[in-house]
Amino acid sequence: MTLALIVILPLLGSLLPLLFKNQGRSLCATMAMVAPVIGLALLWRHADAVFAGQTLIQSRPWLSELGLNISFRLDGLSFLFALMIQGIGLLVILYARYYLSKNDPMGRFFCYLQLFMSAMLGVVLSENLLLLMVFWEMTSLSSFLLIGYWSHSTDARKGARMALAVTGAGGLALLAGILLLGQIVGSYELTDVFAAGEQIRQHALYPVILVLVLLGVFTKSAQFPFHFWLPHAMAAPTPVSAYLHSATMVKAGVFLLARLYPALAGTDLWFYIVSSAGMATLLVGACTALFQHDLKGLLAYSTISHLGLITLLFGLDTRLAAVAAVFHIINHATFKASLFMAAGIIDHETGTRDMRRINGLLRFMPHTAVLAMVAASAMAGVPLLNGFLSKEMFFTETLEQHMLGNWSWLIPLGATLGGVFSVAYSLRFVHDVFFNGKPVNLPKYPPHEPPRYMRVPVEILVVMCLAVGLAPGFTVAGLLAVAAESTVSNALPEYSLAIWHGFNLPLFMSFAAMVLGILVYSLRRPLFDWYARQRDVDAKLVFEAAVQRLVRGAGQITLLLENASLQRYLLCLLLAALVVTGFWLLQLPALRGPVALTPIDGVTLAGAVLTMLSAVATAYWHRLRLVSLVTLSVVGLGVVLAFARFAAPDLALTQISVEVVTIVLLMLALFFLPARTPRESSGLRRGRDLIIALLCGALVGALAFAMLTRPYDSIADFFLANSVTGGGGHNVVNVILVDFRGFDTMGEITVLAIAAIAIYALIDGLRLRVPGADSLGKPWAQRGDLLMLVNLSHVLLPLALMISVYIFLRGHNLPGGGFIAGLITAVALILQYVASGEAWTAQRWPVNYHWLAGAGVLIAGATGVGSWAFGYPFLTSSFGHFHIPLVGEIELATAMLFDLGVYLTVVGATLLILANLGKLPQSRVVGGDF
Amino acid sequence: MSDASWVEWLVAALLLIGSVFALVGAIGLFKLPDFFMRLHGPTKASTLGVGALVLGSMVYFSAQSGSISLHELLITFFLFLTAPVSANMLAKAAMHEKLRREPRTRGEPWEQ
Amino acid sequence: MLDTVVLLCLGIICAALLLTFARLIKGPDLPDRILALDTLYINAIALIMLLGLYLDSNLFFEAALLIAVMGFVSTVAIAKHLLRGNIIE
Amino acid sequence: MKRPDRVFPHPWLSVSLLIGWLLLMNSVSVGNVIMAAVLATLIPWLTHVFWPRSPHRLRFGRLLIFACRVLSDIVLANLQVARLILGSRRRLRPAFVHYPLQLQQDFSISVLASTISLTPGTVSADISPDRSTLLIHGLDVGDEQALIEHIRQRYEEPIREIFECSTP
Amino acid sequence: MELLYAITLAVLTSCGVYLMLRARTFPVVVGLALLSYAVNLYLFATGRLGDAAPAVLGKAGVYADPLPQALVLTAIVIGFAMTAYALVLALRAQGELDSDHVDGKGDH
Amino acid sequence: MSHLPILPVLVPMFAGALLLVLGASMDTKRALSLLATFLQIPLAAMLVVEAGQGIGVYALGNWMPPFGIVLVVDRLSALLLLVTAILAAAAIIYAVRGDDAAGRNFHPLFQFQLMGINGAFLTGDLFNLFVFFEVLLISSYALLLHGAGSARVRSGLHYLLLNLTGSALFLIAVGTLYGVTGTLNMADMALRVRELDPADAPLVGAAGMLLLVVFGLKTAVFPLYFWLPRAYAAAGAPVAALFAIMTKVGLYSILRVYTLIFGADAGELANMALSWLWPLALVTLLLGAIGALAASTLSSLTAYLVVVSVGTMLAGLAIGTAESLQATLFYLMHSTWITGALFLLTGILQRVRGPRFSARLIAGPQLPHPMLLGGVFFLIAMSIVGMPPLSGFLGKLLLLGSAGQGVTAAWLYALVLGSGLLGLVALSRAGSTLFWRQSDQAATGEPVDGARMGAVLLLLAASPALVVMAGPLLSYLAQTAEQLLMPQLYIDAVLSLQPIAGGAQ
Ligand code: NA
Ligand code: NA
Repeated sequence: MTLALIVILPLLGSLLPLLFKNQGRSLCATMAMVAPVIGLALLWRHADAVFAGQTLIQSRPWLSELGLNISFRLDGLSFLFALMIQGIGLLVILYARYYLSKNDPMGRFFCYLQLFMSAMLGVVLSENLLLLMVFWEMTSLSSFLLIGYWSHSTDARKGARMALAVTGAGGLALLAGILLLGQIVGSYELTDVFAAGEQIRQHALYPVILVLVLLGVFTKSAQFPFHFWLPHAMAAPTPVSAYLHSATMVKAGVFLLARLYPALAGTDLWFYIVSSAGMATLLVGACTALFQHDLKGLLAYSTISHLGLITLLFGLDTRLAAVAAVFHIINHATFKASLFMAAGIIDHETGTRDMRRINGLLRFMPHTAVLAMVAASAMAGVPLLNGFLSKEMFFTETLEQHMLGNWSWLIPLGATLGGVFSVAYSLRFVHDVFFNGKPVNLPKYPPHEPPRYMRVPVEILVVMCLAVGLAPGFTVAGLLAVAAESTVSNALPEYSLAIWHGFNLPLFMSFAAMVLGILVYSLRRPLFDWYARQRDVDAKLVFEAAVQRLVRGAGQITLLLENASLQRYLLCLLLAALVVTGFWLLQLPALRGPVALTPIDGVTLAGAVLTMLSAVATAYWHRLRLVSLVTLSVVGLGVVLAFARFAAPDLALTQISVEVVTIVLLMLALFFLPARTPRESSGLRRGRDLIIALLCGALVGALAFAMLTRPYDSIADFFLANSVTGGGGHNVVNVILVDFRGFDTMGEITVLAIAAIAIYALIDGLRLRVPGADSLGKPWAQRGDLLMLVNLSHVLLPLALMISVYIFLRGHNLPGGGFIAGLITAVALILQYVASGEAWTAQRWPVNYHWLAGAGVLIAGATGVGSWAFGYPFLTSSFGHFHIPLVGEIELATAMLFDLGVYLTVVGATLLILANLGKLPQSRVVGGDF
Repeated sequence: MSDASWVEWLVAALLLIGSVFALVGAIGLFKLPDFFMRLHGPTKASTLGVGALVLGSMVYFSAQSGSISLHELLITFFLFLTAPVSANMLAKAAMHEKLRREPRTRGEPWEQ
Repeated sequence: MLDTVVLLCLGIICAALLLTFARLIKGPDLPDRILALDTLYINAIALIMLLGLYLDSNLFFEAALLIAVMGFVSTVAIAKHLLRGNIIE
Repeated sequence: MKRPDRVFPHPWLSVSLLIGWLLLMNSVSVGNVIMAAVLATLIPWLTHVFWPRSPHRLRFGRLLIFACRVLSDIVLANLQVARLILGSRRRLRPAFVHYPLQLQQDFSISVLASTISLTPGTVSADISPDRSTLLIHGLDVGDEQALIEHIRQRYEEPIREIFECSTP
Repeated sequence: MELLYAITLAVLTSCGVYLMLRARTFPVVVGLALLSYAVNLYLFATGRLGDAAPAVLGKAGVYADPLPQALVLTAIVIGFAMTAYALVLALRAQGELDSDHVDGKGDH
Repeated sequence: MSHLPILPVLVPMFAGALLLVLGASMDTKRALSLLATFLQIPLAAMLVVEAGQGIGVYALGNWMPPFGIVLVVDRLSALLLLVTAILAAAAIIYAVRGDDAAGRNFHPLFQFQLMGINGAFLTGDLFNLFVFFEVLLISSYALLLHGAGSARVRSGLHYLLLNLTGSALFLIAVGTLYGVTGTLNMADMALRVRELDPADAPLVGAAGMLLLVVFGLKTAVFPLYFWLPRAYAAAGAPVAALFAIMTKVGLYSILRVYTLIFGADAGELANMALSWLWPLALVTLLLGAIGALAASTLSSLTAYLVVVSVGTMLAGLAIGTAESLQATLFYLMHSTWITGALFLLTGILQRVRGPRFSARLIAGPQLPHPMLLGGVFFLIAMSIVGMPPLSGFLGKLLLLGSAGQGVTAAWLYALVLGSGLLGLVALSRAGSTLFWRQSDQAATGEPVDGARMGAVLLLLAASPALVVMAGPLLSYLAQTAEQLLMPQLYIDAVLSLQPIAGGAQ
């Protein structure tokens, strides 16, 4: 897996600079070079094979069901790119060693750079499209870090975010496109995808896929109208720009265009979309570049323009155009990287990038000037330089294209126009910076040549421009051939890389571009004035405003939905329940089922009426809180009676006990809460609530009626049949609670214990105003002398305890049980608190209720675990009848031990809640209305 | 219980007495003019009413099971214990709230 | 006969229940309502005792006993709230 | 919890519990008696702290006689109250009566107040903070002094004899 | 009887829901209590209304379905725990926000 | 017999109760709580292994289904136990560094919370599920309010009251289901629903949908999620992190009930929830992303990311194929751990930035260890928005891949990818504000605590681990999805259980 190694090396290598960041800048930079150097060596090992036209595929299955395999591909195209990425990467590292200031954390820089390098290598070397996607997104992320490297600068942060947002969005579209592609092909391996090219283009989803993939490509390659992020990415340190915007990041887009060319190209749709985007980008970029006063801005737009050119070439969709495109990729990488570096040197030495201030630098840094001029000439397409060659091929190909019918001449015209501006801005770069009089007010004056080794990378690149331009056959031809061949995935037609093709139309176009370009440049003053008068559209501002608007809109939507109103949320919940339940209920053939109704008796009717009226009264009087509390108690009593009426004594017992504890709680709460509810909701709101309430009522009523009139076949018979033999108790409800479904009860007492400790936690630190008067403003009675109550409460306690024991013991066979017994004990103790006060009671009854509640749960749990000893599951009960002399037969069941746990938990939890709540105002008096 | 024994008559009488007393208590509660007067109805009549009912129930279940069932007495005992205290608490509350009294009431309650 | 008597008694208690409830609704003051509530509890005891007789089941004794206990406690709690605001001091 | 000074801190309570338990169980088996004895020991032991002062000597016989008297009064009183309630409400003569207490112990005062509430047309509305006066509301009071005298003779004296004979 | 029961449930639920849609904590808790009465009665009724005897095994012929009763018992206890917590949280809100509005809005 | 299935419930229960009983020092409590929590990991791992060999059934009290309550360990339950255990371990590591002392009873509440969650995952009984829901809810109310403060009280009140209403609906639903089918055991109920009289089916359908509303509230699906963002944002870091599993309890319940009881074999009621869930899931996804974009604190941003993850998972669930369920489960693991990590990291940032800046997305002071904090944030954010090579990317890939090429896929692609973009914008804005836009002043808050950071890293490490282990993991998940789509396996395993012979009964 040498290919994987090439990709992984920089990833590992990204740690080296971090490790050596304090060991000197040179060492740090050297360490950063380790990975690319090894990578280049590894790449070189495969060079022979690649140049022999072989495609090297190394694959290891990973998530094969997903189609995601670790497979890498090395062919001409990926070889070319891998070479550029690592080669130019090395130069950038060398350059950055001198570029970065002492204050810039160099280790971090090289770390990010290598992360990015790894991602780029991954993109170009992936055989699996999903794997490619992985690296694709990694380039977005790592470039985000690189662009935002000078994070203290607002421009850098915003530029980074913009780049990430745009390329990220494109990446998502690309992901969608690739997924669809993979689904159509049935594989994500490029080999399979190439083989299925025809199938893809015939598929109904081809337009969708093409658009999605192109969205990814265009955003990454800064094609119009997604080009706006690129100039703002110039906030990055110049080495980053030199790397990302010449050879790598933006080239990832055109790389993908080239990579998927065999699969996607060859249709009209491809031509129209790709070539028009390319043409538009070419022109917009070239025009705008001329008007940039920022040196890097000019280069940025020029980059856009050249990317447009490459895209246009791919769009022209001839195999020679593809060759030209690949060739221009190489050329652009070399001259643009060197130009960025030169710009960086100038920026470094003068302290500014404003071309209106930088003038006549030829005098100060002749060496750099020469290098920059050569590179700029290459950019302009001056003969004898590499740019000229590919541009000639470009012009040739535009002339070959007749897709537009009678309007086909527009393509070469546009190309020439692009050439014109390209010449003009190149000229501006040269003239405006190195000639054009004297510098104006430079921050650093006088500028010097940069350190020796900072210039080396530029020199190397410029030499390459020259070498390719002068002797393409010796230098680049082989590489170009294999790269282009693997791009079109086919044998290439004859083409010539000669400098001289004779006097032909392309040459004329070049000539025209040259002449007109000079003319345009000479007319720059009125043009600049004209441009300055144009409404200044700063893409960053527009983008930021758009994002701001998006965020604001998002905020509005969010606030609209989540207005922090419980009523709204409850309404949603209730409406949801009404809708979904109503939907099904309405499908019932008849609400009333087949079971005959039982007759109504007068007593039940009276009880029901009483209960309903009290409920209505509770709602009606809810603003008078104490009154509604009284009517609520009547409802509770009605429920108790209903339980009794329908043969559920245990429930009646439980309900009545819980009832009183709840009332005590409500009274305690009412002390601190306002006694009356203000009238707040409008009539409309009340009407709406009433309708919702009635609907909910109707729903529950309908459900109940439908269910009650239908037969059912219950598991209950089992409990009735097994209660005595299996559970040892005659009270089936209790046996269910402590045995058949003891696990529920276990959970239930835990809930109670949790509620108690939660309430304890909630009361801790609670500060409440203690009202000194009731709702009518009447002060409370003086220290209550509740003589009768105090005496009675003391008498009742032993009685109540005895009743508790009674209820507890008989629970298994008769109504009762630990829970009810616990509540009775608790209520008896609460009565002590009510009668004699918290302090008095706590002093005499210093029980740790935490402990009691915990012990209850522990006992119940331990009873359950006890059955393990006998090899039975948790909570398996056991009981036996024992004969004791004199006493007679008694029954002992482990379930009773469990019930004891229940009892203790109930007592502990209930008192933990009430006693602490009662303690509240004494310890935390803050202020009263006395 | 097809043929009415004396036990049955006793039970029936006790039940009727009890129910009627309970009703009287309720009537008192309903019709008497002020709170303090209404207080009398439930404290006594209803308490006794339930007492008689309980007694009836006790006799019935004792006769039915053949052994004396006395535990119902606890309810009566309990009501007799608590009714005065409830009345006391309510009266105190009423005095605290300075509830309207029937004008012809003689004597004054005191401030709470 | 006893069944008839029990039914009759149930009817009487229901009447008592409704009268008491009428007082609860009428008020006019809170102590009146609380008193009515307390009476309702007592009537409920009667009702449950009668129900036990009617169903010939002595399983309702505890329910009646507990209503007595709990009715008392809640009456006392509400009354104390009226008096002192804070029921556990 | 403090330990009680004696095994049976409140013997009468223990006896009551013993009887109460047997009542609850509806039977007097050996097992029940044992259980009752256990409870009669355990519960007072647990709850003695809530009974800071209790009548140490109690005349049980007199208590029994008194209880019977009160019971019969309750029955009679109820007939009377029923008549009052069902009769015309115009004829009622409601009154608040201030009853000067002679009893001194809280417990016996409570017992008296309770007794008054359970008997003819009277409800104990309140006890003055200094324990000197009992506020009674009567449903139909003809002569206040007669009522006070009646209560004194029929209830307060016996209660004093039952609970407070040991105290001056 | 079934219809009466269903209507009673409907009324309890309506009142409960109406109160829960109020803006102050106390009525909401009261509404919750009403709703849980309704729910408990509903759950209870799944064992059907009839003249069956309590599920205490003895002499009776037909016993009520004990399972819903056991479930209701659990539901009552849990409901109690929740109501208690809700109340104390309402107090906490009153203390922390100085308002008993369910959204913690000030009174003024 | 093996008692392993019940241990995930019993261990925290006993630990919680012991913590109440012991009047021990905070250190002892912490040690006990840590021990009990960490014990969950091997327990869950063993259950995962066991579940791989077959569905385990544990009959409580030796009462056979459908009469007694059973715990059922299938692949899904075991998986969720493991997810919970690891999340809880990180949360408790974080908590013992001081957050637990912000209020009373943190550790017992934490343990009971685990008990509730684990119980909900394990139980095979519908009413018992209700009980465990209540256990986990009451603990969560308390944990949410741990340390109190007005924001917590405000949102806690809403959370509580909504869920109380939800519990009422739950009971009505369970009641109706029992009232018609006569059983509570889910396997048995599934059988009885299949044989339902068509005249009764709509009634059961109504009850089933009511359950969906209840589960939807817990899962936080539109329009029932409104409570979540404020509540999660207000909660303390370890609590919020633990809450990352809470929505999954709802999701689990939906998965369980609507594959088992109302699955493909349920006659008229077959797959009845899916058509409702699909649009709601997409809306949830979108609104979650919109909320994330609008968030003004990192905590609420994270909370909205939870909503996004809910929408994503529900969408996968609603598609309902084996592949989409597999994707959902993978996404579940990923999103639980990674949002947990982000909640914890938010907590650290709040401490480091000090109370003045807290987690608000405004320019703050210089942070100590910028590389560490920023790097961890960057990785978490990457993973959450689905950037490769972390688990989020794989989750998204799986999900999108399972959608096919139809209209379904179009909606899913558009919303999943669109919300991913919104998330990307939101997180890049948040990250650049927190880590790049700093004033010159040094942080006034606390230094970075190593153990807290360790907790974050533990969860963060899960993300690459999920990718590295994706091969075997996905095959486990594929089998899990298959098991879910073949409820007969579950039913047979439960209803064929035999009692332990010679029982003491
Ligand atoms: Na210039
Ligand atoms: Na208090």
